[in-house]
Amino acid sequence: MDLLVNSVQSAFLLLFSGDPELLTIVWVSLKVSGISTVIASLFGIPAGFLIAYSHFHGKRFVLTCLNTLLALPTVVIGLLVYSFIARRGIFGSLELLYTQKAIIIGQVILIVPLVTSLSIAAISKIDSRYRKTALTLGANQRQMAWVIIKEARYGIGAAVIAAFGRVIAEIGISMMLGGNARGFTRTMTTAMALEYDKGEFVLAVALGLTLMSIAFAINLLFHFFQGRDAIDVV
Amino acid sequence: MDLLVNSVQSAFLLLFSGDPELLTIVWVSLKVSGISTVIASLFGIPAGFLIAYSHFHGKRFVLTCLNTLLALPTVVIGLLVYSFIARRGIFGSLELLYTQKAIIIGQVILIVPLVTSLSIAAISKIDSRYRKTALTLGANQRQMAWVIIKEARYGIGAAVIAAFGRVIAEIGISMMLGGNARGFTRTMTTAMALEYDKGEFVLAVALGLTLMSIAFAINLLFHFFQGRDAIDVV
Amino acid sequence: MLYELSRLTRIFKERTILDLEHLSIEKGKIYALTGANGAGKSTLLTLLAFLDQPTSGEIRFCGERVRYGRQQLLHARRRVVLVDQYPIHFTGPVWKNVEFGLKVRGISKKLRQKRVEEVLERVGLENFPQADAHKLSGGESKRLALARALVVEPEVLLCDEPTANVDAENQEIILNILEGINREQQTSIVVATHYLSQTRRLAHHVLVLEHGSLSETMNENIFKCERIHKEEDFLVCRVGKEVDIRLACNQVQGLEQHCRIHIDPKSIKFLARDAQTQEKNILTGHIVQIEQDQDFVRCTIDCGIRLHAVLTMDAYLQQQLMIGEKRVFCLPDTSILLL
Amino acid sequence: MLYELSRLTRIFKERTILDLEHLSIEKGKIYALTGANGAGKSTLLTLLAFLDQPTSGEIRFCGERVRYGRQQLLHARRRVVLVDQYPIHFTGPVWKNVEFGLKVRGISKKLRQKRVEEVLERVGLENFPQADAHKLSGGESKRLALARALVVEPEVLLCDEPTANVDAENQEIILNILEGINREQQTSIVVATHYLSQTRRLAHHVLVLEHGSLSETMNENIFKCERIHKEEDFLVCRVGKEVDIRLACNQVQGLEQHCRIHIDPKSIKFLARDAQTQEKNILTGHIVQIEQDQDFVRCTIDCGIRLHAVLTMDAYLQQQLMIGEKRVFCLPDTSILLL
Amino acid sequence: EEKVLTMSTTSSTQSSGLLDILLPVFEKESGIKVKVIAKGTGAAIRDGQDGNVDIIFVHAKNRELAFVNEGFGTRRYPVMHNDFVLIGPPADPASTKELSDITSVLQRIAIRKAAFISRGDDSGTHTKEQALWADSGVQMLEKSRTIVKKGKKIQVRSYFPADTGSWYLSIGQGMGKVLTYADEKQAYTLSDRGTYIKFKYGKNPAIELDILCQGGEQLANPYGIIPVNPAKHPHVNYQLAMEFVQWITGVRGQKLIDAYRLEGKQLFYPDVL
Ligand SMILES: Nc1ncnc2c1ncn2[C@@H]1O[C@H](COP(=O)(O)OP(=O)(O)OP(=O)(O)O)[C@@H](O)[C@H]1O
Ligand SMILES: Nc1ncnc2c1ncn2[C@@H]1O[C@H](COP(=O)(O)OP(=O)(O)OP(=O)(O)O)[C@@H](O)[C@H]1O
Ligand SMILES: [Mg+2]
Ligand SMILES: [Mg+2]
Repeated sequence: MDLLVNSVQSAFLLLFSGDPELLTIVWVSLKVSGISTVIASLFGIPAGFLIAYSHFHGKRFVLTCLNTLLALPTVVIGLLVYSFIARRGIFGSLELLYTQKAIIIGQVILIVPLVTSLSIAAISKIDSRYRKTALTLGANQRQMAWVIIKEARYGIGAAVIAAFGRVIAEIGISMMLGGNARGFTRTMTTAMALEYDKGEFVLAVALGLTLMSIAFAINLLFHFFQGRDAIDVV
Repeated sequence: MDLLVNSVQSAFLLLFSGDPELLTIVWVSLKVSGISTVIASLFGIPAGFLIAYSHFHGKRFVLTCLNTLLALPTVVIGLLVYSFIARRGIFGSLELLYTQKAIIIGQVILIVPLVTSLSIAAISKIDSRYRKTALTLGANQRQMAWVIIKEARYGIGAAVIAAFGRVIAEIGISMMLGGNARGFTRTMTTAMALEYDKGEFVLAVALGLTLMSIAFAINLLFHFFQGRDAIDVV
Repeated sequence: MLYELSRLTRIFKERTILDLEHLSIEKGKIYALTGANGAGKSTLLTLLAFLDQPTSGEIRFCGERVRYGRQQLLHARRRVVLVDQYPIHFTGPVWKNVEFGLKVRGISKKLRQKRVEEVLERVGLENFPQADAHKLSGGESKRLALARALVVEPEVLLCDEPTANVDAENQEIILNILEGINREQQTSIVVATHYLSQTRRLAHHVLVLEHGSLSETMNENIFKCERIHKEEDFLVCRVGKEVDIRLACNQVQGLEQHCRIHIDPKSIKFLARDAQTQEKNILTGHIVQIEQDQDFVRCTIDCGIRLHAVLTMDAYLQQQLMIGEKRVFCLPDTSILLL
Repeated sequence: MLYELSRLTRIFKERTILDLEHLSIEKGKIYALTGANGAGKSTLLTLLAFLDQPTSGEIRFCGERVRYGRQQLLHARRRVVLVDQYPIHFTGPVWKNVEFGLKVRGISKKLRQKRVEEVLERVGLENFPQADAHKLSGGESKRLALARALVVEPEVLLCDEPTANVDAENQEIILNILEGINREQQTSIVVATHYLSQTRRLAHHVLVLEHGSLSETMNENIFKCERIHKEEDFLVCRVGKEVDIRLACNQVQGLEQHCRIHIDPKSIKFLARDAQTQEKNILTGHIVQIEQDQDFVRCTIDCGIRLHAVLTMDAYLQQQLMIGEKRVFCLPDTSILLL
Repeated sequence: EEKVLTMSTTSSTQSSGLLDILLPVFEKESGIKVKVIAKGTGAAIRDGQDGNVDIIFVHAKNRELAFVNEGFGTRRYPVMHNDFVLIGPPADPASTKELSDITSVLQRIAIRKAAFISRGDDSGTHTKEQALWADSGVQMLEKSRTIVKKGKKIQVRSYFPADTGSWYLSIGQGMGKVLTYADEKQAYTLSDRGTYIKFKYGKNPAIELDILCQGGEQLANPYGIIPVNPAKHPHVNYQLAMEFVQWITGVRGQKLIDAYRLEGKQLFYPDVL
C-alpha cells in the first residue's frame, strides 16, 4: 500500500520536475516503440490479410507457427539479433548494436507475430459478402483488401494497441540490444528495471506510473482517431 | 549464424537428454502459465462480454484504461504484487512470495487486460442479430452471452493464445515474484535469463528453442480443439 | 387484449421512426402489417418482441404494463418469438439452430429430438438437418428461421416478411402453417409483408403504417409525379412517362416541381363503353390482373402506369371486366390525394 | 453471345449444386431465373459474376473463355455487377456505399457526386445520403444495393431477388429501372426471382432451374401428397387437407408414402357447366385470381389447394372465367407428373 | 517436513557457479534445502530488510554493515573474497598498461576520454567503481531525484565523473552484460574477477578484453553473509540460517570455496580458513 502511495506522489514529482534526463528517456521510449509498432503494423496487417484470404497448402501449419511465435521470449530474440549485429556478426559493420535501431529491430520481431495473428483473427470473421461485394463493384485486390481491413478495423486497432502496449512495456530486448546506456538507449522500462535492481522500488514504480500516464494519453488519442462508432454495440 | 546452429543442436540434445531438472523447469513453466491463462480467461472473457454488451456512462473511459493497462510493465506488476505479499505487506503472512502462486498472481494481472481487451474487440464485432435471435428464442442473459462468446470464439481463441504466449515467454514477473529458485520457481524463461547472465548464450537459446517446441505442441493441440471451421475464410 | 400500445414513440438519433397514438392487438388473431419501406414495420415488431424499448409511451402485454427488468423480460420473451426479416443463424448445423429454443427452455433431449424433426419436416428442411446453417440458400435460410420459432410453440408469433425469398411452393406451405397454428393452437400472429395479396386471405386485420403512424390508406397506387403546367382551375402533373393527371387547384397550394399522389383504389370508376362524363381525369388502359379480395375484387390496369382498382363483387360482375380488355375509367377529383 | 456455359458443375462438399449441360445467354436481353429454394440460382449468378469458380466445365464470356487470373478477372468483373440476395453494406453512410464502385474506377470527384445523386434519386433514397447504411430498413437496404450496382453502369446486371422485401411502389420503380436500362443502355440483365408474375412482363426469356439443372417445367403447381389407397388402375393421393388426386398406375411403381407431384398449368381444362367427361380427376374450385401472361392468361383456382392454370387468350374469353365463380375443371392424366 | 532456507544473494555468486557446488553438498549434509533468490546487491539487501528471506549473501561491505547496524541483520560473517580487475581492449588506447595504480589508471582514462562502461546499478561493483573514481581525483557530479517515501520527500542520488560526454556510459546492467557491452564497444570497465574469467575463458566466442590493472587493497571484493534478525522479523528461520552460516564459514564450506575452479582458475579465496 505504502509503496503505491509513495510511488504515486513520486510520479507526480517526477512528471513535474521537468528533469531533462527523464524527458530524454520518455522520448526514447516513445520513439522506439512508436516506430516498432508502425513497422510491425505495416508488415503484419497486410500479412494477416494475405494469410486470412488465401488458400494454400499448409495454411494451418503457418497459423500454428504464428501462434507459436507469440511465445518467443525476448531473451531468444535478443540473442539471435545480437548474434547478427554484434561486431563479429554478419551485419557487424553496420554498428547497430546498442543503438535505438537495434531495439526497433528486436521489437519488430517481437510483435509482428502478435499483429499478424490478431489481424488474421479480426479479418477472418468479416462476412465473406464484403469481399464479394467489393469485387463485384469492380475493386481490384488492393482495394478489396482495404475494404476488408476497414471493416475489421476495430479488431485490428485492438491488435495494434496490444502490440504498442507490448513494446512500450518491454524490457528484455531494450536491455539486451539497446544496452540501457544513459542518454542513448535508456527507456522508461530499462530505467525502471535499473531502479529495481538498485532496490529503489519507489522510484521504479514511479517511473512505471509515468509510463502508464503516457500510455493513457496515447490511447486517448488513438480512441479519438478510431472514431465513435467502433465501440457501439448492442 | 553459428549461435543458431549450435543452439538448435543443443536444444535437441537437451530435449532428448531427459534431464530431470529440465523436466521440472518445463513442468513449472507449463503449470504456471497454464493456470495463469485459465484464470485470466475465466475472468477476462466474461468481463469482455459485459463491457462490450453494456451501456454505461464512462464506457469509453474504461476501454481506454484497459488499453492503457496493456502497457503495464512487468516491473510495476512485480513490485506492486511484491508490496502486498512481501513479509511486511498485507498478505505477508500467507508466505506467497517466491512461490509459484506469486508468479501466477502477477501473470494473471499481466494478461487479464489483454484477454479482456481482445475479447471486447472480438465480441463487439458480432452482429447484433445474434443477440436478438438468442433472446427472442428464449435465452436468458447467461445463455445469450454463451451464444455470443461462441460466435466470437475465433477472436477469443486468438486472445487466449496471445495471452498464453505472453506469459510463457514472460521473464520479469517470474523473476521478481518467483525468484528463479532452482527446483521451486525456476521456469524456462528465468533459466534462460540465468544462462544468459552466465554468458552461456548457446544454452540460453537452446532453452528458448525448447520452449518454442513446447509452445508449438500446445498450439497444435489448441488448433485441434478449436476445430476445423474456425479458419475457413473466403 | 394481447397488446395495447399507447402514445408510443421510437426515436433513433432525433429521427422519429414510430409514433403510435394507440394500437391494440387482439389475442388469437392474425394481423398483417404493411407499409412502405422504412415505415417502421420491423421497428414495431422488435418492440412487440420486447427486444427494444420504446423511447416514450407504454406497451401493455396481456393487460400488464411491460417492465424492462431482466426477469420480467425473460418471462415475456419466452411467450413471443420474432422471425427476422434477414435472419441470422448460429454457427453450426441446421439441427442445432432449431434445437436452441428448446434447449434454453431445458426441454429433455428426447422431446427435443422429436419436436425438431417434426418442425423441420413441416418447413421442408427434413433433408438438411446436418447442413451448415450459414451456407443455406436464401429461402432455406428464411424457412430455417421460421422453424426455429415454430419449434418453441410461442403464444405470439411475429414474422417479418416470412415469404420473401421463399419459393412459390414453400410460400404456400408457410401461409398454411401460419393459418394452421393460428387455428389449432390459437397462436396470435403478426406478419409484416409487402405481398398483401397473399396475406389478405389469412389476416383477420390489416394494419397499415405510414411514416411510423397507423394510416387508413393502403400503401398502393402511390406515384411520384412531375408538375407540367397549370390550366385554369387545375394543374397537370405527369406520372411515369406518359400519363397526365389533373389535380384540382384547391390541393395545389405551393406545390413543388415533384410530388407524390395517392389514388384511392375504391374510387376508380370504370365507364361504360359509350358513357359521357364531366370528369377531368379520364384514362384508358388494359386490364392485366383481377383477383379476389374477400368481398371485393381487385383489378390492375396498365395505362402506362399500373393502377389498382377495388370494386364490389356486384360492380365487377356488372362491368364484366376481362383480362386483356382495353377499358376507359375515370379518377374522380376526390380519389386523388396529394401526399 | 454474352455467356456460354458448357458442362458446368459446381460441387460443394460432394453435393452437386449446379450441373448445366449447356446454357447460352444473349446480349442485351432480360432473363428471369427461377426455381425452388436451393435450386442453385444464387450459385449460378455468383458464377456469372466471376465471384466463384466452377468445379468443372467452362464459361465463355463474350466469346472468350473465362480465365481465373487476377488481371483477367478484374477486367471481366468490371463489366458485370451482381446485386446480392441479402446484400451487405460497407460500414459508413449510404453515399459512400454508392460512391464505391466509381471510386475504385478512378472517376473524378465531381462526376461521382453527380452520378451518385442521380442514382439515389432513382431508387428513392435521395433523402438518406448520410444515413448509416447498416441501419437501413430491409427494403431500403435492398434498394441501396441496387443503386450501388446501377451507378457503375455495368454491361451486365445480375440481380438476385431485387424486389424481395421492397414495398409495392418501389417494386414498380425497380422493375421500371431494369426495363429502362435494358432498353436505353442495352444492359443485359439476369434476374433471379420467385415472383415470376412480376418479372414476366419484362423478361425476354425465362430460365427454370431444378436441382441445379435447367428444366422445362415451371416450378409451380408442385404439391406434397400422401398416398391414401389404391384402386383398380390408379392410386389415390391426398394433397393438402381435402383434395384427392388419382394417379395413373403406370407412374406409381414403388411409390412411397409421401411424394410430390407437379400439375402442368397448361393442361388444366375448364369444363362447361354441363359437360360430361371420362377423366379421373374432376375438381371444383373458386377462381381467385386471373392475370395476363403475355399471350396467355393465368388463372388461380382455390379448390382446397391453390392451382394455377394457363389458358390461351381465346380459351379464356370463350370460358368467360370470372373471379369468385365456382368452376369445374379436370386434370388429364398426362398433366400430372410424379416428381 | 522439508527444511527450506531462503537466501537472497547477488547474481555473481550464482552465475559464477559457486552455489551449484556448495549447496548440493550442504543439502546432503544437513538436510536443508536452500532456496536461492539471486538479484542485484541492492535488491538482495532490500529482500533482507523486508524479511522476505532468512539470510543474505552479498558483497558490499559498507552497506552490509549498515544493514546490521539498522538491526535488520544479526551479524556480518565474512565468507570469502576475490578482487576487482580493470579490463580493457588489448589495444589499450589510453595506454594504461604502463600504470600500476588503479586511481591513476582511471585518471588517465578520464583525461583521454577513452570509452568506459559503468555498471551504474548501485551494485557492489558499481559502489566500488564510484569510490575509485572519487579516490582518483576526477571531479564527480551528483545527480539527484526527489521521491516520496513514507510521506517524506527524499533525494535519490547517483554519482558519476563530470564532463562525461559520450565516453562514460552508464548502462545499469549486470556484470555479464557490461562485459559484453564493453567488448562490443572495445571499452574499459571494472569487473569482478569471477565474471571476467567466465567470459574470457568459459565462453565461445570469448571476449577480447584483457586485464589491464589488478591487485592492491583498493580492488578487494569481500563477500559476507548475514542472517536476518529474528527480532525484526520473527517469522524468519534463524536456526537454519545459523546452520548454514556455520557450515559455510566452517571447514567444509571454506574448503569447497578454496577448491572451486572455474576454467582452471581460482575465483574465491576463503576468509576463515
Ligand atoms: N437503429 C437505427 N438507427 C437509425 N435509424 C434506424 C434504425 N433502425 C431503423 N432505422 C430507420 O428507421 C426506419 C424504419 O425502419 P424499419 O426497419 O422499421 O422499416 P420497415 O417498415 O421494416 O421497412 P422495410 O419494409 O424496408 O423492411 C428506416 O428508415 C430506417 O432507416
Ligand atoms: N458454400 C456452400 N457450401 C455448401 N452448400 C452450399 C453452399 N452454398 C450454397 N449451398 C447449397 O446449395 C444449394 C443451392 O443454393 P443457392 O443459394 O444457389 O440456391 P437458390 O436457388 O439461390 O435458392 P433461394 O431461392 O433459396 O435463394 C442450397 O441447398 C445450399 O444449401
Ligand atoms: Mg423491415
Ligand atoms: Mg438464392
